[in-house]
Amino acid sequence: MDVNPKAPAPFPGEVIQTPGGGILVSRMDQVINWARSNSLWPLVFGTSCCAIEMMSTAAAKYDWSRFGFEVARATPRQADVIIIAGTIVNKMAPVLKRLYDQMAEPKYVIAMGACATSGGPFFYNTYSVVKGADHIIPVDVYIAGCPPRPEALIHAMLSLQEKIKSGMTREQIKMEKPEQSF
Amino acid sequence: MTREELQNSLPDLAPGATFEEGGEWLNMNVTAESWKAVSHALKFTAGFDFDYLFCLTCVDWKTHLTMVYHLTSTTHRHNMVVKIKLDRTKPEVETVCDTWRTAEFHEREVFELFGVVFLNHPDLRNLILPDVWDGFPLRKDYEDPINMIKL
Amino acid sequence: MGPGSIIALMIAAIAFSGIAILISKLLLKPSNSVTKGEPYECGIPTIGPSWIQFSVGYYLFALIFLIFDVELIFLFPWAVVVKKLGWVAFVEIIIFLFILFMGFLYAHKKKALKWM
Amino acid sequence: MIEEVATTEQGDLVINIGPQHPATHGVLHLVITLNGETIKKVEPHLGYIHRSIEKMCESLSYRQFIYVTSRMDYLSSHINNHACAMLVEKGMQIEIPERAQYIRVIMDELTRIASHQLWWGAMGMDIGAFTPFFLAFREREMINSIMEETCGARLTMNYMVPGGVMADIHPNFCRTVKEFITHFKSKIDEYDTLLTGNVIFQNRMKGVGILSKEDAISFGCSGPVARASGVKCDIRKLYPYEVYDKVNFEEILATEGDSFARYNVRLLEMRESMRIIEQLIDNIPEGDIQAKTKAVLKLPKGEFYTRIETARGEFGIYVVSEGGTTPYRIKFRSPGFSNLSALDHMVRGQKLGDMVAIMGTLDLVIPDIDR
Repeated sequence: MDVNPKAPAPFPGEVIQTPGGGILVSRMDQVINWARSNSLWPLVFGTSCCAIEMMSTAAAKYDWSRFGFEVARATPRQADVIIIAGTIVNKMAPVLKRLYDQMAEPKYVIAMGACATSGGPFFYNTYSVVKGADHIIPVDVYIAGCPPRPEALIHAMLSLQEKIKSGMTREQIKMEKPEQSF
Repeated sequence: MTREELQNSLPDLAPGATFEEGGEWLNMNVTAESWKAVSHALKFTAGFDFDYLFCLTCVDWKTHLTMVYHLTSTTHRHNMVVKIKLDRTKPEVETVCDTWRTAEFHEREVFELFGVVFLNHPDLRNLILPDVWDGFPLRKDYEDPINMIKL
Repeated sequence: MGPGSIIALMIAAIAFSGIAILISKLLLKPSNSVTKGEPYECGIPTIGPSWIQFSVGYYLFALIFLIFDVELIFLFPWAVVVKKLGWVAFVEIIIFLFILFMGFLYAHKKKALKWM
Repeated sequence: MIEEVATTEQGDLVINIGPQHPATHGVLHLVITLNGETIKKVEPHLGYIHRSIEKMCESLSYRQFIYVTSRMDYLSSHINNHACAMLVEKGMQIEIPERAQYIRVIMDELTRIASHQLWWGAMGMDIGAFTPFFLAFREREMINSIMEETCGARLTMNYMVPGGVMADIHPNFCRTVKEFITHFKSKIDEYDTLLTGNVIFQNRMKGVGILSKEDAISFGCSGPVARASGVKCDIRKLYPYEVYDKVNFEEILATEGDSFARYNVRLLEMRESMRIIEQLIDNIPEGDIQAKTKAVLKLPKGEFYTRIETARGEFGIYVVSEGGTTPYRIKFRSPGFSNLSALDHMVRGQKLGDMVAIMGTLDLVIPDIDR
């Protein structure tokens, strides 16, 4: 998708122009984003059933190392992307927030499965489930499914890579325009 | 031992026990005070040997709480259910975790979800719920407007 | 293989790491928060002091490793010139290793290597 | 008789093997008091994946709550659903057709093999060998594709319904299962040569985390953890359900009760499951696959308890029903909860590195513990 699309005339919202800057800076940014998007190291973070599908994606048949996701790091210090694979519960929320804060700066989040997106099958009549992981940390890509198939997870990773290359992830927008961070 | 033999030989073990009809296994109602001696006897007397407590839970009947213990014997292969009626305002029962070690965790879970206090339990703290939690979630009158979205 | 090449090697080594750090300093957009600075322990704040007296077993292992590591370093220069010096160097090194092996036996008898 | 609750003296280090840790296979938080390398006390803090399933099930009908159980112990999801379906059938005296019984038992045994495979891969990774993970998942993907053909899902198959199974098996189900069995027979010997025969692996596992028979019974352990200590507790043998009484297979028992015994019990159980499938796959009877059931299922007033042998142990469901469409109170007796309570007893005095091996052989699935 092209980076700075011209907004159509009657555009309701406000278009955030990603600051292109001079040739050198934008060229440099694109090279950096390209390099970052092709070596995203996921954090080993599986809470429930989606973690098994994540492991199937890591295994030989659906092999996510074809896209640079090879190395699943155990510590947030060396991880780039958190794949929230499973339900986030009230007791787990501060832990997830702390892990997200302790990650090195270009960090992205994929909310895998219905539980991470909106509480999923545990939405009604549960006193302990956080209804969606974006209540806690900003999420870049959501995946539907309970659990989503490995192909869906790989598709989500590819769309995350697209988002990074075009500089549209939440963290990148927050970096460029700190006062407008949401 | 079959269910009838159990029913006949149990009263001398647990004097105040009454029996319920129906259900798959023999149901025995015991008073909370006598439960300590009965549980000890159930495990260590020769003919019974109920050494495997496989399910310990609590049921909230809106007027009172009932503790339910499912026992079986790995040697004689007979099963039994023991029930104890507790009043709702101050539910207290003696712990059995020195006879069956599995009760330590199960009793902590029932303590935090139902509010039943287990006397001289070695480490009665919240196991599953966060340490600070008001109300007992699995009781019928538990209301949590913030988290619970009623269907 | 004069002194010039050694200096060049030193400069290249320093330059290699220096440039890498310099680049990251330039491109870095500093963003550290309080929780980022705290130690990572599986997502939970650490319990109790982590600056405690470690048991002596760890130090003993470290010391014994150090001794035999240094012994190995002595072998490198020896290996370079052993061809020129012939048998004298060989006998000398055997004595050197024998003495250190006695040290190793002493440590073993004193159960320094036994993990408590 | 209870070990005194070890206190933390001055020289002890308290560390968190916390919710996010590769060795805990999920979000189990262990607070470990260490004296140097030896462990003094392990205190599990649970609840990081407590989704209040028992409260939720009180408002789900008897057809809906089945599929929540496959989100609890997701590695034996078929077997959990099977327990729920059996509960409703026993409660309402529904007689299920012979063909459905055969299909259910085959699916259970396939799920048991898949669960043990994943455990074997994770076990290898815990000890430090990375290859078993990929080997195990290669075979597991074959089972997943078999399941997908018939049930349409890979992990949480919502295939069991009260009264039988949802759909008939895929035409080439029998062929693919037989192919899988012949393929896996040679591969499981490869598993043995890769890990079981490895001297380093044996030294890491032998004599580590000993659980005596009395302790296994007292802690309420079930499944491979208890059978490795010599406790006869296989529900398929003690209280046979479906067609398990028509199939001859052995209950794998060991006596040492250490990690290596638990490891071997699971590997031999995989072979037993293959034997069961072989005896059943060729003579699945014809007939319909689901008994007629009313649209709205109402269990009669009273209490019901079903127990089933999952890959981790005895999974029991205790339902108190007031005769309504939803259970008045439901309690899931999860095998992992009791197996975990034995961890503290087994690990005292062991080294920290051994604890990872012991936890690996306990085969914990954390949502099964927290419910």
